[in-house]
Amino acid sequence: MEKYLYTALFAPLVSSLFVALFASRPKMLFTGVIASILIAISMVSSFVLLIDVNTHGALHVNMMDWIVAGNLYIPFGFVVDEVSVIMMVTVTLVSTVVHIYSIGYMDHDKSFNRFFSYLSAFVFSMMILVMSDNFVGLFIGWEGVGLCSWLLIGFWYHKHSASWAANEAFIMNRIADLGMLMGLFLIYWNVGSLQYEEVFATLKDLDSVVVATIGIFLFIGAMGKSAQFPLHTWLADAMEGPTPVSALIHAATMVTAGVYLVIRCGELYSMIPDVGFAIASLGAFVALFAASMALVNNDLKRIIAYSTLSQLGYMFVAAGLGAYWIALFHLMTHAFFKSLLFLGAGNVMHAMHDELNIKKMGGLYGSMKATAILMSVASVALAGIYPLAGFFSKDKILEVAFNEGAYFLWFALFIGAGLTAFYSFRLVMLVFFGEKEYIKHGFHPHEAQPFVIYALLPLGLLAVIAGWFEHQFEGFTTRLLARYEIHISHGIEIVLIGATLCIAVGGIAFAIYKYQRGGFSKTWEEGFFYKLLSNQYYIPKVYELYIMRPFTMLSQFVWQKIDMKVVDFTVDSIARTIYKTGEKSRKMQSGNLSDMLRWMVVGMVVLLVLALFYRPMA
Amino acid sequence: MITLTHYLILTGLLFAIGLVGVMRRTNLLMLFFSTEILLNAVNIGFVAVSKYYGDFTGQMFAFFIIAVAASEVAVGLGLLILWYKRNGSVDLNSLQMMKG
Amino acid sequence: MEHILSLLVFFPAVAGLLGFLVAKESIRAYGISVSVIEFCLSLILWIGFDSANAGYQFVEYYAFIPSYGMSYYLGVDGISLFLVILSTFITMIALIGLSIEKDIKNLIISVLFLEMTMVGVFLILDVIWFYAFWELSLVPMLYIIGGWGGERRMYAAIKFFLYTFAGSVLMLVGILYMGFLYYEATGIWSFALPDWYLLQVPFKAQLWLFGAFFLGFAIKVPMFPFHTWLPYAHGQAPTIGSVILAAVLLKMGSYGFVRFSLPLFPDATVYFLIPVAIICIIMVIYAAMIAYAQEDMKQVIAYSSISHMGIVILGTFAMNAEGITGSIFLMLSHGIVSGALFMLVGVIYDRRHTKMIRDFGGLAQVMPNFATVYGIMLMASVGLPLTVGFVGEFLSLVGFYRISWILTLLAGTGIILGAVYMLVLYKKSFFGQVVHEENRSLKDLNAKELSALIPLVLLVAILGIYPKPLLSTIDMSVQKMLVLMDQKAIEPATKELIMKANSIGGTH
Amino acid sequence: METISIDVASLNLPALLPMAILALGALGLICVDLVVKGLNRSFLTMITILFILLDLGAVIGYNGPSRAFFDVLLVDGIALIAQVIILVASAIFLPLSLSHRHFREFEMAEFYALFMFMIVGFQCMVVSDNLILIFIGLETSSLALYTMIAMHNRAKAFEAAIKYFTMGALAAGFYALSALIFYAMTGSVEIYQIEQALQARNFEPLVGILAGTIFMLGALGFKLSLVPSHTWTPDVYEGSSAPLAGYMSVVPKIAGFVVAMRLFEMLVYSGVVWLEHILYAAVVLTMTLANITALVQEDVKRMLAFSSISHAGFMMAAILIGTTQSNTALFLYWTLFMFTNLGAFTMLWIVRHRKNLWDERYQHPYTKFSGLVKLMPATATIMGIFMFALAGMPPFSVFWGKLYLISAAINSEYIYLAVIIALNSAIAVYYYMKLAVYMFLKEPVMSDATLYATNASTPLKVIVGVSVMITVFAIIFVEPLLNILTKYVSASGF
Repeated sequence: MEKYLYTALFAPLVSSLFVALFASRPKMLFTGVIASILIAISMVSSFVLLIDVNTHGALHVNMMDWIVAGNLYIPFGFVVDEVSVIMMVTVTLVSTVVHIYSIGYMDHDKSFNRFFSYLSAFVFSMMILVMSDNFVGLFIGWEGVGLCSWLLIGFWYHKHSASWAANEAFIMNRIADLGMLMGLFLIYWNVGSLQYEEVFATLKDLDSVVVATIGIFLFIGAMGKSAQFPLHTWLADAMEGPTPVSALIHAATMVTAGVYLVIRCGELYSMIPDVGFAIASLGAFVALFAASMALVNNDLKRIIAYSTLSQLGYMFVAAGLGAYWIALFHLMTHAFFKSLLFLGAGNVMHAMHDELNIKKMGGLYGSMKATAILMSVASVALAGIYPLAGFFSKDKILEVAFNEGAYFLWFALFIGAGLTAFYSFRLVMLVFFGEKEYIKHGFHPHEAQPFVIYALLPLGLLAVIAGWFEHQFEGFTTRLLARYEIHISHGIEIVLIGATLCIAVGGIAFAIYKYQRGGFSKTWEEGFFYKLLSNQYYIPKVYELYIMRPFTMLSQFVWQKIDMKVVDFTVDSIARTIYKTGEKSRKMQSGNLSDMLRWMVVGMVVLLVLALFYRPMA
Repeated sequence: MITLTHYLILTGLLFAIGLVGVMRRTNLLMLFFSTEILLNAVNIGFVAVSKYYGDFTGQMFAFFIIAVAASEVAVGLGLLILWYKRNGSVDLNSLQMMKG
Repeated sequence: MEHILSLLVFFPAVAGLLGFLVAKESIRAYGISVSVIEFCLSLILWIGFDSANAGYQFVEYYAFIPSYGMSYYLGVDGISLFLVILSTFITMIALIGLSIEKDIKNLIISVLFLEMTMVGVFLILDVIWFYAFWELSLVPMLYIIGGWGGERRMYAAIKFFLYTFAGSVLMLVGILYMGFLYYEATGIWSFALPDWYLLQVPFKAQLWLFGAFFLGFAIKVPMFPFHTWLPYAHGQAPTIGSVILAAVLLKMGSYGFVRFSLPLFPDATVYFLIPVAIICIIMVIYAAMIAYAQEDMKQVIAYSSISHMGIVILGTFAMNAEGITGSIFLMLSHGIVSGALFMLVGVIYDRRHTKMIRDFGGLAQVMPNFATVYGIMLMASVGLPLTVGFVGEFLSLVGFYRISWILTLLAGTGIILGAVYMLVLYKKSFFGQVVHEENRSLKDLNAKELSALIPLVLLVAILGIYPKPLLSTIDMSVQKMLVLMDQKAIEPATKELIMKANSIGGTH
Repeated sequence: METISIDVASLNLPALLPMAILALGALGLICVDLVVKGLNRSFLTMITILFILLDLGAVIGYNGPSRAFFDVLLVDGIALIAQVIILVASAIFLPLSLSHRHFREFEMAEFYALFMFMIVGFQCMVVSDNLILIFIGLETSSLALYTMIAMHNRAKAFEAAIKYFTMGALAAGFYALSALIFYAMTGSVEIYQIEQALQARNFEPLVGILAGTIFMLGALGFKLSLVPSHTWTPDVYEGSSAPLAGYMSVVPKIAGFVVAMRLFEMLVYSGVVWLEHILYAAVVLTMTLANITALVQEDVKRMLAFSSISHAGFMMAAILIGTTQSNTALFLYWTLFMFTNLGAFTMLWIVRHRKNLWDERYQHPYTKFSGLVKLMPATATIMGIFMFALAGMPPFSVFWGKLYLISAAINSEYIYLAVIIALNSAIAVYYYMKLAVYMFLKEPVMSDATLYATNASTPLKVIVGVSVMITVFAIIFVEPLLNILTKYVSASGF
């Protein structure tokens, strides 16, 4: 089975390196095709591994040593177990679709080849992330996806906003990475190893404070990658990247790496329920917080991005409350329908010549039926309507929250579900139905190429059916992950499901009702809440005003005032003082013979005086 | 009674006079005289001390000093003449080409 | 293999002397040939090196002034081996990428002499000779900066020279005092480092001696607040000077810490551990901030060097194998990466005759290969895993975490700030539209530049993915040194700290 | 009258032989010159060198008792070393007369005779601990030297000679007074007897002893150019020809050091703490002030003058420390310094041009050397080596002397002194480097390389070659030199 493992892992790398050879050349179709094929091979291998793990259990290989120093031993080791194989399948599946889709989407881009190189490199990094058998290996992938995210967000580097967003994403992630590194250091110095197996085996012997600290540090890492508050601003800005990138990286895979980390460290987090609860609370907060921002945004991609953020919050609630398999389940289903949503949005953008303002769209259903249907399906799934995928996974999370007695969290998520339904359909309505605003702006929308639509079909299918495998999924993953027992009675469960469904349907209905009549009136937009939400709670502004600018000013100050005017000046003035003393002492050398003789005599006299009055002790 | 102390005081006084001369005189010739006074002051002292100890070393030293003083004068005057021939002055303030 | 170390040290110097006779037209080829041969010699050294042996190998000993304990004593161990290879490698690369035409003969001869001093510093085990090579390295560098530098080259060259010289004269006093202590303790004069290793220095003397050595090393590294010569030197030096300065000369200082301060004065090292660590953290953060504020591309990299050297020193003072091995590895990686970055700045400077960031912008469109190589080096510089930059930084920080988590956290902000200034630099220079017409017609990397840069790129990747051969060799010698430090320690607190730093468990 | 009968054997005349050889040589040369007109300078130079070599042979060959000639002569280890240094230095400085251009003084036999007399004077200073003989030696050498300076026959040479002469006369007065004080207190002019007598009276009255010491310090301070009696040095060096300036920076000082060593070590060793402190101050002041003033000089020769003051300060430090190692360090340092300084001054001699093309006043302003490496790379490199060697840059000659000296300071717990010496070398490196900066880093002001070689001749080139070899490969000589020096220094009880 090892060869499947290596195939799954390295096919994307081969793809990336191969395509990179043509990176600076003009578009060559075969690069996209070959990349897609290689990623597909990786996907097939992943499925083979899935079956294999199901029958034979986990697979663990140690490829080679990496860092060996002192007591520290870090190999390139890979593990394919119930969790990682699910991630692998999800990642490769979505990646394959996105690769194929991109052949169409990037058709006219002059950096077509480069795009595929980066995209495949991302898949490779992601595979490393999920397959590694130790924390540092995970960190390689972690940083690798960060790099690829940087490259891909800033793919159109001639755009200022794109490169700015890329840097923002990278730097914010770095902040979190530092937390993660600290966690790794702490683990190392307490366990002496960074292998998952050894770490989890030793955890129970450790001081609970240490475990909690490790948990917090690792979660800080997760917060960056999964864009949790307050490190969330990069995600919305990351929408500057090409849409396939948003679909793959910023919806389906990379941003869920944080959730994956928490799930992977389930054994650790289950020892520290308090930290877990804090994670869940933050998750619930973000779920609501992000959803609220999605309500008013007019940017097609940003709405979906906020939705992603909100869903990540759901995942963290589940993971924080110890329902790891449920978090993973939602992660997977979300990957399917959210990437579908993004890719559909990509189609819309293409049709609208990269216009993103949904207020300028409307009535696109007429010209792009397939896309409209796919996106509607994805939205329904996202809203959590039975029997689509989102229903099964999201409802489970609400149940978990209720089950844990965290009614407040449950309530937040409950409201969030309603908001989700509303904004999803606000988007659908504004884009595909209602007035054809685009005509005013002179757009001529057209449906995407057929193969692009076909490529989306598997995702559409999965968005519908993925939830049906809930029990198989539970059975499979809980072989490794902790089981989660739901204690609440069946009746209450039914009531809860009903309530959730109601609010979701209510949200949808309200959106349809409202936007068929042209939406809210303009006066709304003057309101405080609207402004607050549309300005993202002014958080980016705060960051700019109170972090970036002061940092820039402080840097300037440190350089020009401290380094130049104090440190360097001191050094120079020492030298200058010595030199000036030289100029002064030079006056002694007047060249006048009388002065010279006087110096001699004065010297004698001074010494004589000293001889009389200066009596040092021996 | 003139004792050794008196001679030594004389030596000291003469030496001081010489020193003042060395410091104050700007005429090179007078300057040389001052240095001669210095040496001769010491001579007096040597001879007196020599007498006091009944030891000839001091007197020998005095003779040598006289000899050295003589040659000094010879060299000094030679230099002085050279300078005078070139500059027409024996003022030591004219010796200020080099400084700094 | 008997005299390979002497050969390594003096081959470039002899070649430099003979270089006077080579015609100007072919001096470039001559310089490259010599440096390639020298590099091959250093590789042969590596091949012949027994990586299972932690002690000194290929030892050459010749008592030079026996009555005063001075000897010609060469030896190589895991700590110095790769620094030697780094020196020869970087010299070779720098000469390959050399684009200066003016007085090239003098330049190449100077570089060859410089190579002798660099290799000498790393190979010599007699402290007086170490000092000699250490000081001598200043002279060719003075000439290189002052002779081929920018507008304020005199100021920069003189500042560099005087500053480092002033630092090292006090080190000389320290060396001689140490020799005296050795004489007092044993009745024999010796300036051989292995002899000194055996000497337990009284605590109080350790403190003073540590201070004296510290000054010499700290100025060279350069550590805050002794760093201000560096931006001038880099800002004004020609590319080859910056490359060698950043890649190798700075490493002399950090090498000095590993070679001298730690094993000779373990108690003082522990005593001064926290103050030094705080200086390191200041370096990391302070230099990173200044780098962010720079307008000159070369200055950014110059300050980033200071920032990275902060981590190197921090790792050195971690007092455990992880940290010290990591810091030595980081020296190597910083050598490769900063050398490459300076070379890249040189590439653009050759074309545009400016280093100001505002004069660039959109370079990625006109010079994609250049942008790619730059990007790779940038990622290595910010310590991306699987590049050479990560391994050393990670190990250094891991190591120091055992000493203090809060200081490690603060030092870790370097990885954030590093990303900030590097990415901002990259964005400003390479991204966006081409706003200056002059930039539109820039040529991408030519064959010469590629032949210098590609080896660096390959090394960045290879050593990032498979650092083990280096690490295990370094680690062997470092562990031996740690055992020695533990044995020599006088204060119980020192022993305790070394014990703690090298054991697992009980960290908060 | 009682007949004075002296056993000739007890006079131990061979001890006088070295001095006699040169004195006779000098007289002979004058006589020959009277008879034969127009002797070529090469003949004069070579014959003088031969006499010096004979003298050297007599010095080295002497193996009689250390006391001789009414116990006036004291041929001990340091006397031997000092004489060898003096003679070797004289022998290698003298051929500088054979420059390409002809200078009047080198055509005259008197110059060579004076030269030999001067050497006799120096030898008298070092082979005696009798204050009279030292005085005579001092004056003989000084008077000869004044004359030789003046023979350069330039206005500046006269000025230099007069300045030197006048201050020398004052210093002679100080010397005589000091000798008088010691004589008055002890009834003796032999240093070892003075020591015994002082110890017998337990160093009382201290003020008297201090007064004597002070005037001696003034007198020797002039010779050794200690602050504040150093003011003549730069002017005299500037006014003299380069060979003589170089010579003055080495030989008179070594003679002075030996005397200072004999005198002050006796006092310091006897626990006159006051003197130790005063010497300490003088040493620090001399090094520092000279170094700092050297920083701002515009002329290389003046800079070298100040640098030689500062080097003398280092040497005084050795005397202050007063251990065998430090005294050995003094001789080692001076030997190595001698060759380097010889090289440096020879270089100045070579580049000397008839007219002051670069500056109205200075012959060797820094600007003269601008961009020399582009015109004459070898000359520039060699000059650079000499400069870095003088700066104490390893592995060149002076470094080993400095190393040994600092080590001596440390070994005697003079840590601060060691640090001050070290810091001073750091300051000093600036002005040495300044010349290197001019030569290597600046653009040339003249394009004609021949301007810089108008005075070059084969002998000069040979001398430079020898000194550069010795400077660069000094490390090879250090060990044997150190052994010999240590042996002789410790044998004479220092």
